[in-house]
Amino acid sequence: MAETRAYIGRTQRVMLAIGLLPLLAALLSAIGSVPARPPNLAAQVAARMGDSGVTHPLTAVLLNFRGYDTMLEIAVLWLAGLGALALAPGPSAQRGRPHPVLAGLLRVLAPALVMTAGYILWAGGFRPGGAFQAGAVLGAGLVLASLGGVVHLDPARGLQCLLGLGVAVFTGVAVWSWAQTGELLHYPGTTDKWAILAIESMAALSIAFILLTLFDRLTSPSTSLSTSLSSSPPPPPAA
Amino acid sequence: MPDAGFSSAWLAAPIAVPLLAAIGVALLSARLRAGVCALGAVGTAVASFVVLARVAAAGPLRHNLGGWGAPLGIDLFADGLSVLMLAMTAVLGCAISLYASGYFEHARERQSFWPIWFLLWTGLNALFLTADLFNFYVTLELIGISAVALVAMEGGPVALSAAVRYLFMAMLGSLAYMGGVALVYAQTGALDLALLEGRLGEGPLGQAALALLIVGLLAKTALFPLHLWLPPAHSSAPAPVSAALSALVVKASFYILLRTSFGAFSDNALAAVGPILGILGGLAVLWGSLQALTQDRLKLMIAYSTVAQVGYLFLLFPVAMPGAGDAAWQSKAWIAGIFHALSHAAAKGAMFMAAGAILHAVGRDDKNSLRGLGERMPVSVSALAVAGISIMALPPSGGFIAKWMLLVAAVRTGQWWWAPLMIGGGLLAAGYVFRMVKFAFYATPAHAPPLHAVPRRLEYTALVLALIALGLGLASVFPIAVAAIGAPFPENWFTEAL
Amino acid sequence: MTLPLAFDVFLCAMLLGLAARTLFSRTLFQGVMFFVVYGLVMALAWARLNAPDIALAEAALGAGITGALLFSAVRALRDRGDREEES
Amino acid sequence: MPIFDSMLPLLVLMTSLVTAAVIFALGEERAKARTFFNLLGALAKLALVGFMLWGVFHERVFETRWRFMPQLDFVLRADSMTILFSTLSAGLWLLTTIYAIGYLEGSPNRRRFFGYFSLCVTATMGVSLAGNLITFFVFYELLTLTTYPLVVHRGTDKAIKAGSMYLRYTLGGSAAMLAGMLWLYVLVGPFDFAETGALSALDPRLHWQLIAIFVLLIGGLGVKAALIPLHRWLPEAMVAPAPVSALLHAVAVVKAGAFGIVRVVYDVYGIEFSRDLGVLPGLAAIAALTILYGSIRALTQDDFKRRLAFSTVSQVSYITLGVSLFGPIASIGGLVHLVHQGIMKITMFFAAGNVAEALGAHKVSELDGVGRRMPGTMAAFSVAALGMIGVPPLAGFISKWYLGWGAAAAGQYWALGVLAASSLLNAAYFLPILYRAWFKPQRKPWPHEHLRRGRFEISPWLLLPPVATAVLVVLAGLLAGHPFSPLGWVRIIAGREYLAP
Repeated sequence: MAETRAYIGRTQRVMLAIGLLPLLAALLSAIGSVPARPPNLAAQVAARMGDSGVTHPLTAVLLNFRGYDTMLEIAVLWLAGLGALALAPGPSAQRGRPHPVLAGLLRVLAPALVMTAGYILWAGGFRPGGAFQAGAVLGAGLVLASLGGVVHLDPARGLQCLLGLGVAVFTGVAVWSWAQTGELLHYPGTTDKWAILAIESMAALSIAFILLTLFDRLTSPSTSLSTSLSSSPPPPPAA
Repeated sequence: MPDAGFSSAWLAAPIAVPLLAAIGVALLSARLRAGVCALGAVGTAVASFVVLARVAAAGPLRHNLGGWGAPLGIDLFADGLSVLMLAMTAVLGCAISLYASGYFEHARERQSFWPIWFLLWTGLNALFLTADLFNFYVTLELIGISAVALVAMEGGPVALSAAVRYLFMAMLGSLAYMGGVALVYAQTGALDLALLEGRLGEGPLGQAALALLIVGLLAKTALFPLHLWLPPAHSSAPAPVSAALSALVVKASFYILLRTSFGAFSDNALAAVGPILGILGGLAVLWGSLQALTQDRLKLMIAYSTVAQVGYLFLLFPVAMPGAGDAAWQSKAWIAGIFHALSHAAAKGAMFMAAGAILHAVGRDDKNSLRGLGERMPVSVSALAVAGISIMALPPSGGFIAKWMLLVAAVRTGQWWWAPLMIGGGLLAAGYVFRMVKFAFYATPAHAPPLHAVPRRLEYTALVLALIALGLGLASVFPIAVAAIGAPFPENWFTEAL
Repeated sequence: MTLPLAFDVFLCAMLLGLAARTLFSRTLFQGVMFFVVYGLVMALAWARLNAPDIALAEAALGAGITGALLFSAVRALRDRGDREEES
Repeated sequence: MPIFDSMLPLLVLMTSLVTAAVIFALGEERAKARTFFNLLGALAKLALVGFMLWGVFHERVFETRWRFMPQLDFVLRADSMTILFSTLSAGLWLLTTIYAIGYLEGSPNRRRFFGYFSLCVTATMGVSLAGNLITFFVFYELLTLTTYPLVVHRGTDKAIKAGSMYLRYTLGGSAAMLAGMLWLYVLVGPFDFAETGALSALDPRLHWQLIAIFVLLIGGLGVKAALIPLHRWLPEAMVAPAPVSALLHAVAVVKAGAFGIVRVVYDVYGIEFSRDLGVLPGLAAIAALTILYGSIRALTQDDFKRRLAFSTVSQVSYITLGVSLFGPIASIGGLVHLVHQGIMKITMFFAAGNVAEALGAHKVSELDGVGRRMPGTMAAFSVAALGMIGVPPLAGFISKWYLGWGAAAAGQYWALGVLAASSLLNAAYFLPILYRAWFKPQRKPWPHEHLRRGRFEISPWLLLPPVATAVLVVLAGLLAGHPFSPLGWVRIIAGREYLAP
């Protein structure tokens, strides 16, 4: 890219590489000294599983023990969607009629993907799965559907609400738990399972639509991203 | 911690309020936007200052999120350093919000700016209120992604290519940091800083972890020679975003480094890293200043000035590290660095805001378009000049106090060679600031095109911030006393001084 | 050599080989193809590492959506090339 | 300490700081209100300083103090030295304000001008009230920054160039001063200005460091005091409007430098300790060279204001010379010249400004017959010029008399030669102006004459200040024996600065 060269020259890149080489060497040498049985928190997690409302340790860590991290991570994902919408606020591209094979495939695949996503979400409580995976699968399905012209992305308020749903519910639960117990994200009594389920399902929905938004905005020919990045280097500002 | 009238859960308020504001402004109808924004900004600031007042009165606070407690859960933690950063963010945040409400009044960006901006604010507050290595990573992501989105928001090719470069650098930095955190966890099984005390950087594994952590953070702080992404990103963003980036965002990763290095680093590691950081900081001062001296565009000059000023921040490491000499003075160097961060935030915010107002009015920001602006936009030019005083570290500005304390500490601990660098850096700063400001003092050219009307709050917000940077020099005792709360140095070193 | 170990070694070799092919492929289209295959093999590797959830996410995101994005980018570049030739 | 006594120094600063704020807040076109607040501020300040004078005479202590960084206090304190400088500044501020109001009538950017003008006076008062080195430095730098907009006020290429040069010199000087201050602080810790000095207790093995610090500090202060070779900015800064030149030369910038040298020698090092360190002869030599150099350069200047500027270079160094010739009598001569040079030089700049304003005459060669055209202005100028030359019983005579006497008393007879030579040169470059003004007829029309309005040769706003200062020149000489005259006051100071009277 021509603009890139304007800021980072070849010598600078070489210097950067030379500077980073020792780091790489240190890293490689250090990998050998990772302890065979590293000290970790698995035992503690296992000990407190009973209090977490779920039986799968990963979900317990993500949604309960370190639920705060996850809340912020979902905010990060939301942010990605918001950023994509900010870049290209216009309507999405009109895709042509889908290929008949694709259309046929969609008819079979779409319901299956929705089912799979739902199962993965529910399974998260007791075995590997959860909101991120479910959202990813559902998102993939939505992308397929949009390629097939079945789903049409409309960057209006409805979409805004879908994108923010996960964060909103998570934050709402956090504030609610604060009001109930005086501690943020401390789910009162036996509500933990249901709180987690509410958060996970809404987060999955949001994640799916965030993925769709990202895909749609970044591929739509109307976006400023694709036009500007592929245009010739800009004229110098104000000669 | 039962305490009449104050629960430690209030620590979450400065995080929750802007997050709720972001959600509200994105989900509610456009008619309510102005109200939600105002409420969000003021509410966040109030929450931040409540925490500040509490910590100032009762010492460091800790809150176990979800009631689990470290190491299993995540703790929110606030000491003097945290609340100072929180207060800095609150002041700048309110100023930026006010400024942006004028700057984007009729612009397309007014829809997308607000939720992203409040998420950025959430990320900053969350970062300053945590003490968990992995949670730092999450907040860094929140900050980094929102910063990139804000840079890209303007949509022009210059802004976009700057944003993409920024994104790559932020990603690489995150990746390096994340790798470091993974290695730390593999070695120690802990992520909370209090549990890691003095254990970072031991053995080859620890050293590699530390190297990754530091490189990641330096890339995000834009310390020379990892600064290349900063000038294009900071100069091509819309003015309120530039202000947020230079004043706050670069401080976030610096804060992590500051917090981890004094406390979690082992003494040997700090002694090894300190001089390197100092040398890089010194080079940044020289390189950034010289580059700023050759820029012909106001915003680029200010951006390069940030490269230089970030360098000053890192000079505290060699002076404050253990074994550097006179122990009582190490704590002063540490505080000087923090104070520099505060006054630079106010001054740089003011400069970018003033530059934004000028750009708004004139349509350009090359030095010749500044001619005669002293008469036509006196408030903005004054803001630029007054903020410049703090950047040049002339008295009585906050920048001067910071530099003086660092200078004295450096000489007292036997590292006098930082003195010529810092004094020379001040002269260079005077050079680049006046090189621009002097154009404003030319008489207005006869053929000067008329100015676009600028909302008054743009100019006055900049001026108020500049005056805060100046006034910090006369009222430095309170912030310094706050910084001493829970500082990683013996308490009597502070009390004797204050 | 037991069968699972052999399979793991094969996976590792595949991953390295596919990464290299992705980097050094002659056309962008080919590179993206290899990238998608790489994502699928990576998903297998996650599954072998006892992380079926990550495997799922890798397949959906790494191979699926990212692949689709890259393909669309290749198309956009080709369209642009056509336009420039015309003009 | 009563609350009023601890607030008074701050109040003295506030009178002009608040005035500046009010002026900036008023619109450009609110000339009447601006004039009112300007004069109100100046009169209030004069009254407060008068009260302070009376109090210090009766040994009352006025001190404002707060901690502004670890182990360092921000100190404003009125001691006898302060009174000397702040009375001069407050008095001349009033007159210069009156003059500037008349001088700038109808010209653009007056809000900016008067705003910075007031800030500049605030900084000058701060310089005089500073109770320790760091507080002094704060105001010394503020002075640099607030005078810059005044120097470049006209906004021409020439003005901007002169402004850049001014900044290069002064900021370079401040870097040297900062380095010196830092070194001193690290060596001895925080200390306040104290009569008879604060450093003599230091271990003699560290004295070489004190000498180096002295060089750095004087190097920094010497820029503003226009010691050679650091004087070059001063003649260039003449592009500024006349009231600014008047202020720069008589009160603010140049005097702040000279006053700083006085502070460093008397109240940081202590005059006797300075002698023991052996730093005084070097300082005296530079001062003497500057006196001669400035006078010689002034001889050949045809531009009226440039001639006055080089005269300033020369005359200000009298102060430094008086300080560096060890002995109470020479000190009296040097210190009293701080005031005397101020009132004489400001008269001259007022007069030069009047001539330029009324007749457009900027060159000495254009002054033929100007005395008959502007008798009041030129009479004031003549009094000041004769005073500079040292004609009794005018103010300048008193200074030179004490300087010469002091040099003789200290056994430094070479200084007598410098004084005599300088007086001859003074006469050589001032008397021709007087001769042209009074005894030569007007040869050609004035370059750019404004129409005469009213009864006087020029607006009374412009005529009153030079006449008033000329009267002061006469009074300072005639009433030198009175305790509240500059000389009387300086004698009190000298009595306090020397360990053994």
